Amino acid sequence: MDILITGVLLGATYSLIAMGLTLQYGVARIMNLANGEMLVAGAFGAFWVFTTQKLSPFTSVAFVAPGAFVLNWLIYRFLLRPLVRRAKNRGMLEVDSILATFGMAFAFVGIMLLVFGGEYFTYSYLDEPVAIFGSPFGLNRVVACLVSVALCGLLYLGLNATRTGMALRAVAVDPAAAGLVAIDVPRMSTFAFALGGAVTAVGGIVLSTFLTMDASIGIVFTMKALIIVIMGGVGDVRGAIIASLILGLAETAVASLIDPGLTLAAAYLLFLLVLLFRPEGLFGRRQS
Amino acid sequence: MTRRETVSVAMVAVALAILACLPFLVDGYLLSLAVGIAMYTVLATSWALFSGPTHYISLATAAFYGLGAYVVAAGVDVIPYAVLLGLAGIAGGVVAALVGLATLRLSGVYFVIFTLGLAELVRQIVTWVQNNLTGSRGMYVLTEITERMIFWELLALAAAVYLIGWLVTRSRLGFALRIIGNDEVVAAHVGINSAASKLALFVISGTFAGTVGAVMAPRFTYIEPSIAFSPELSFQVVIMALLGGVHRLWGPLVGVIPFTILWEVIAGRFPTQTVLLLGIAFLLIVYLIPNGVVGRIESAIKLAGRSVKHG
Amino acid sequence: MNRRTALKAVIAAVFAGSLASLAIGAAHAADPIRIGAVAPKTGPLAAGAAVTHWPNIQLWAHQVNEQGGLKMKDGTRRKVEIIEYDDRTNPGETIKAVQRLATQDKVDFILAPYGTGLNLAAAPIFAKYGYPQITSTSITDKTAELTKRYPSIFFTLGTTTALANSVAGILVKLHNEGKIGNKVAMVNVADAFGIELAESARPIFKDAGLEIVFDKSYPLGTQDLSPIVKGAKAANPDAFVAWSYPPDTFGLTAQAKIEGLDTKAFYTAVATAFPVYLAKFGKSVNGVLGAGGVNPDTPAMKAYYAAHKKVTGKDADYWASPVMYATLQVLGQAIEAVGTDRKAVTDYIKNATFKTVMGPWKFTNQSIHDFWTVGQWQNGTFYGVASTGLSGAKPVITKTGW
Amino acid sequence: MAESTALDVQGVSKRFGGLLAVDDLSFAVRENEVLGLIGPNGSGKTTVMNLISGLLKPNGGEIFLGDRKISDRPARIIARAGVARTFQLVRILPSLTVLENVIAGAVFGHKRLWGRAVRQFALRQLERVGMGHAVDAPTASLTYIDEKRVELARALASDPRILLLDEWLAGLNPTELQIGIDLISSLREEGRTIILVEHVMDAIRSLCDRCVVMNSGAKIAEGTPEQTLADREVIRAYLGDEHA
Amino acid sequence: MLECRNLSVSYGHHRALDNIAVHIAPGEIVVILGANGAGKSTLLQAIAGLVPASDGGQILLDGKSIKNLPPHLIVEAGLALVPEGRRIFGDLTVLENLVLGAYAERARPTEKDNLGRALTLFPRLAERRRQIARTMSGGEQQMVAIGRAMMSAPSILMLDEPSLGLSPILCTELFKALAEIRKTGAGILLVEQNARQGLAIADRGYLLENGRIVGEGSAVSLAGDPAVQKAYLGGVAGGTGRAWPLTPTKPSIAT
Repeated sequence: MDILITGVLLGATYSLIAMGLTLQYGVARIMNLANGEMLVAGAFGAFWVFTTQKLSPFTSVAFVAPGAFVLNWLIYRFLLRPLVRRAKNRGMLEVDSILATFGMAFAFVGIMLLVFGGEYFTYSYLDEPVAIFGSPFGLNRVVACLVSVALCGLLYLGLNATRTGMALRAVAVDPAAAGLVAIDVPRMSTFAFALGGAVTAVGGIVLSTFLTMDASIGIVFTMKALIIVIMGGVGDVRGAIIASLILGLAETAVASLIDPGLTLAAAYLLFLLVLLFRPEGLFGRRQS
Repeated sequence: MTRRETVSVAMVAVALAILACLPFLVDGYLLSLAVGIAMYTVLATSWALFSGPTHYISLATAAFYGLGAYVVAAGVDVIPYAVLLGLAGIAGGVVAALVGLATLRLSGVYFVIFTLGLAELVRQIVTWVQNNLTGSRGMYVLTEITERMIFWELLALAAAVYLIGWLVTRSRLGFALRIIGNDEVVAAHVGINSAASKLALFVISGTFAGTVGAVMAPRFTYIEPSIAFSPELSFQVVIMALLGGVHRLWGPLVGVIPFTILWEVIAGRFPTQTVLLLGIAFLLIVYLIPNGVVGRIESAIKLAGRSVKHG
Repeated sequence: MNRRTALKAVIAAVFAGSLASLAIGAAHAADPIRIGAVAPKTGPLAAGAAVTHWPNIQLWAHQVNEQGGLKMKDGTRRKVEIIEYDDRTNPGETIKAVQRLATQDKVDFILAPYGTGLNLAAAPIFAKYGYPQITSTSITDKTAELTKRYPSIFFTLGTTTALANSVAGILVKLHNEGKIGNKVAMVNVADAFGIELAESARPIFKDAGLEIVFDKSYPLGTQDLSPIVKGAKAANPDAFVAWSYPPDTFGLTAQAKIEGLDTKAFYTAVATAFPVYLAKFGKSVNGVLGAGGVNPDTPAMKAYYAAHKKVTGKDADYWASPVMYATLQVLGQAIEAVGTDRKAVTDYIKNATFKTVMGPWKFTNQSIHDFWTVGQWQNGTFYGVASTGLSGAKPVITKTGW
Repeated sequence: MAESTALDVQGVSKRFGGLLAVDDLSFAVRENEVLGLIGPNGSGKTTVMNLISGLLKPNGGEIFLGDRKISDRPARIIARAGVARTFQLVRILPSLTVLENVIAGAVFGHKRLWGRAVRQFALRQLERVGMGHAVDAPTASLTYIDEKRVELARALASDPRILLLDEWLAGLNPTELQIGIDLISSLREEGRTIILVEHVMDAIRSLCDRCVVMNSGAKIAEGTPEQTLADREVIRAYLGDEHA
Repeated sequence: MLECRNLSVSYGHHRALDNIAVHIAPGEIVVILGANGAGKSTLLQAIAGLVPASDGGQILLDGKSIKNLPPHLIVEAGLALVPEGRRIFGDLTVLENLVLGAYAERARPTEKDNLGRALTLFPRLAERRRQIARTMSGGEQQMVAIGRAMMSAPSILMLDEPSLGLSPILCTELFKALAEIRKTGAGILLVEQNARQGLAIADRGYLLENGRIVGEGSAVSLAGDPAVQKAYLGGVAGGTGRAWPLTPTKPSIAT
């Protein structure tokens, strides 16, 4: 039972890391290697609010979310759209966006270093036990799980029950055809990228309540997010959520039952196994 | 061999001979710069042997490299260094074979991300073994090997990469890989064993990366997992190769040299803003040199040819 | 020329220009003493360096220059100029940067890099060009072999064996006093330093009569440490020892609080001595044991902490910060005594006694053998409670809940 | 036995998820025969081609090439045994030249040439399909119909015993169609066995010795074109009344 | 009313379309005939905004220029394209595909009516509205593509080889459906290799060759023209074993 709850809590953490990238990669088709930096920036927003303004870190959503949205909008509009335009096919765009966002990741680390400094930022918030079925769990992790559920639910509903969501999915499936049904594809892609960035930054806020971060740590989150997105199947929100949960449960089970030293190895092994048996990810579609 | 080929081979041999004299002329900083260039040349060229024709972007270089370094670190006190170099190459090749068997059927981005995770996986396993089984107390590589010798070893490896690359391009294997890179379904339907062909090249590039890791290990004295398996290395190799161009054997080289120098200039001139400027420089490269240096050179040659014709 | 080509031309010009200047190097008048510094500003070790490394360089240079510079033998004063490079936590970069400082910038001295791995990677270069390398953040058990190999390397922070020994000593002492039982839960981060410490500790703990009831490692970068803490708690230990790195030191402590892992002795290694540890956990850290420690009550130490806060705007930590500062003092005093001849400075460091913030320092076999090994948070300060021969240790207290 | 069996499909089934694309299908192709595989869209014709060429593996049943079972072999082995094909959606190798595209067919498969020989052989195939003028052209400059011709030349370059043509004649105008039909007949005259999937009735009538008609994955008729195209069920499911 | 004047398209140095003039009135079916590579698809793509048209020419929809607008605005203006290869959203359901067809502002008020009409026209789609589109057969996907285009309430519907790869029975059904659509008042511009059936339902036709209009006339007169018969309607058997001609036989028609 403990393993189950701990695993779900960790899975929720992972889904917060990966949800934004699912939108950015699934719809806007940008494999954003600077995604982790956006998360760290969001986390820093929360840290700043908490330590200097003495407010709940969650109040930072008020400026982090719109800020990240606008920033990512601009990034896509001015830095990535030229790449989308010049790419002759999806493969070229993939290579170009890997290269460009890798450069961006460097630049972001540099900027954050300037703005935030290089130290660890960590603080205690909701750092108290809450009992679930008699076992103590960190309240901040439980809250993170709830936020994650809410966020995933909203995204899922938004994508499946609204006209805009349907348009986003159409762009994900076939951008050229989407233009033929009056969908403004560049605008939708930009929107998806910006929304993904905002979701990632909000994830950063939530994670900062229990993870220690510094300006250089973004790459760690990017790697995890990439693995989850790929494991779930590109562009599928459900897949990303399931993959997060599987990873969370597997890591916790291995840590509790076998050896904590093998948790990450087990996670990568699992990733490999999934790809071996479903090369297109859990919910992915085979490219024809 | 045609006449032209004979000439090129001779030119390469002469160039290598001249480069081999380099350590007698320069020392210290410039030599360490040369070591960096030589290292990335071997890594990027052997990477491009596999990834150029097949379009499989492998981010696993660090896994093989780190493994090679660890082979040396583990055995440096008991096994002769030369043997270790061979063992490291074999280790890289064997792991590449295992990984290749499992993953080379993955397409596009799935392969990219898996290889990215691979360095992490190998690192986790190596660390766990180190922690639980060998019980070693840190990995020291204390040898008498100087930077000069490292440079020569790398140069020899570079010669080997070019030789193998040249042989592959002329062979059926090279042609098969180009077809695979275009369309694997067609490849299968003209009778190509895609898996074996890709595996062969992946193993070659893994072997080289492992050997390079072993060559570089004495330079670091102390091997840590986070350093031996740094993902940054994998990315840099990919970027330099793509920057140069992967469709020519010499392509990665013309990427490695300007890139190393540019990064060096930035690191030297702007020490407090290194990372920011590296990122910006990087973006400029991606936007301004979309087809790689080779693409630039070739279009320049074409342009020159045209103006000669017209003039 | 259109805009695009113009832009490219500008870039090319900048590139060529900087390349030229790189080759020529900076060969201007050597009025100030030029000192190179290579350490991570980015990468995995950057956050640690931002706490213990860079601020002390800033502080020391500020203090030296404010008083007009170092007072040379001939009575003149020479200011110091620091040339910084970011090695991005990449040993290849460290090596290149040290080479560049030595042969291109031709600096007078180079400060030791940050961390064990990067220091050892650079050691052959320091030795080759005869630069003294006074390390402050490298801990190794190979001190004897390394100092023999590299005649200008100096170690000041201690050895893994000594750290493990002291922890065992404290636990045994508490056990003998009847304050705790002898069951120890031990975890370590599966990275070089953590592995080494755990490896040293196992036989030492055993010999000391302590029973290790839980012994697990976890990978660097583990995001959820609760299975570890749950496992440790289930073993029902009397003491908890974690050979941990900064992010997991915070994570383990937070998790122990949540899980109610209330051992009377609770030890986490690196970063326990960081001010941010106190800031994060507040009063509940009282009684937590950690690596390092200082004697903060000496006047020199008090002045150091005040100055650190004033000049850098941040609090110094209670382990490596003052040690790092002390190595700078050693370098400064050696230069004042014998000038900028590197050979002479190295020899001087080997033989002289220095007055540092850590107390008097005298190197034997290029190492400082008296150092703090274990500290403990007591009423908002991290006091040294065990050392290898230093005076001023506070008595250890037992932890009474979170 | 005057006519031996070149290819024998025995009770083959293929399932995609819940969809049964090919349902217990059996037919045989004789040496040097042109067999038409026809049927409504989605009836499983292309899937059958994919099963024969080894792109897909059947869930049940077996396929024999002569006496050799090929249904459990990978595509490359089947290709080496002398089966070549074209694709419904043309698959040209974009970064290779036209000639290299054709050479690709002659190096690794049934025919294994290398060096000068392969070049000359490939040139002959290109000339045969009327592409002799575009040997060194980049593939990007090809029109759709040229791509089809290059693809056929690539298939011919392996000197196949059995040639699978998947709607190779689709999208041709009448003039082009006639030439295409002539070309296919000349291939048969060389002794090759050909299976074609087509919707173009003129081509089926003039080329095929026999037809197999599929609907919903199953065979609904088999026989000469005249017989099958007059079959009531074929008319109902495939041709519509106007063509009857 | 769609009208193109002096429309040209170049790919690099290659001029794919050269001074094309075509027009389609509401309720009219116009077929474009031509050999492969003549530029038929390029013409539709240029009108739909998928490839840029060169300077100088004009594309007018009801008098307003739609030249080189982004594709989504052209749909908004009332022009829908069923592209070659269908390009439906394979991972979405049939219903979602259709509803997305009405994403244009102009189509939203009449979305319900149009959906009803599309489902009446293609009853098969009504049966399978929850099915994931990619799992349907080629002909059914073609219906989805046409239905989706109709959902945008276009004044002009363009179809690029809709009968390609369809079985004879589906072809017949398709052309019946086009005749039905015409009755709603939409103009239809059809590129069709199946010239016989194309001309059978068309009012007028254009002949396109090497990027130029080389002939134009009523469907009846084109169908009766011997050159058109020879080049596009077949029936003239060629000899065997001759070399493949580089260009198809030229039809010449006075207009």
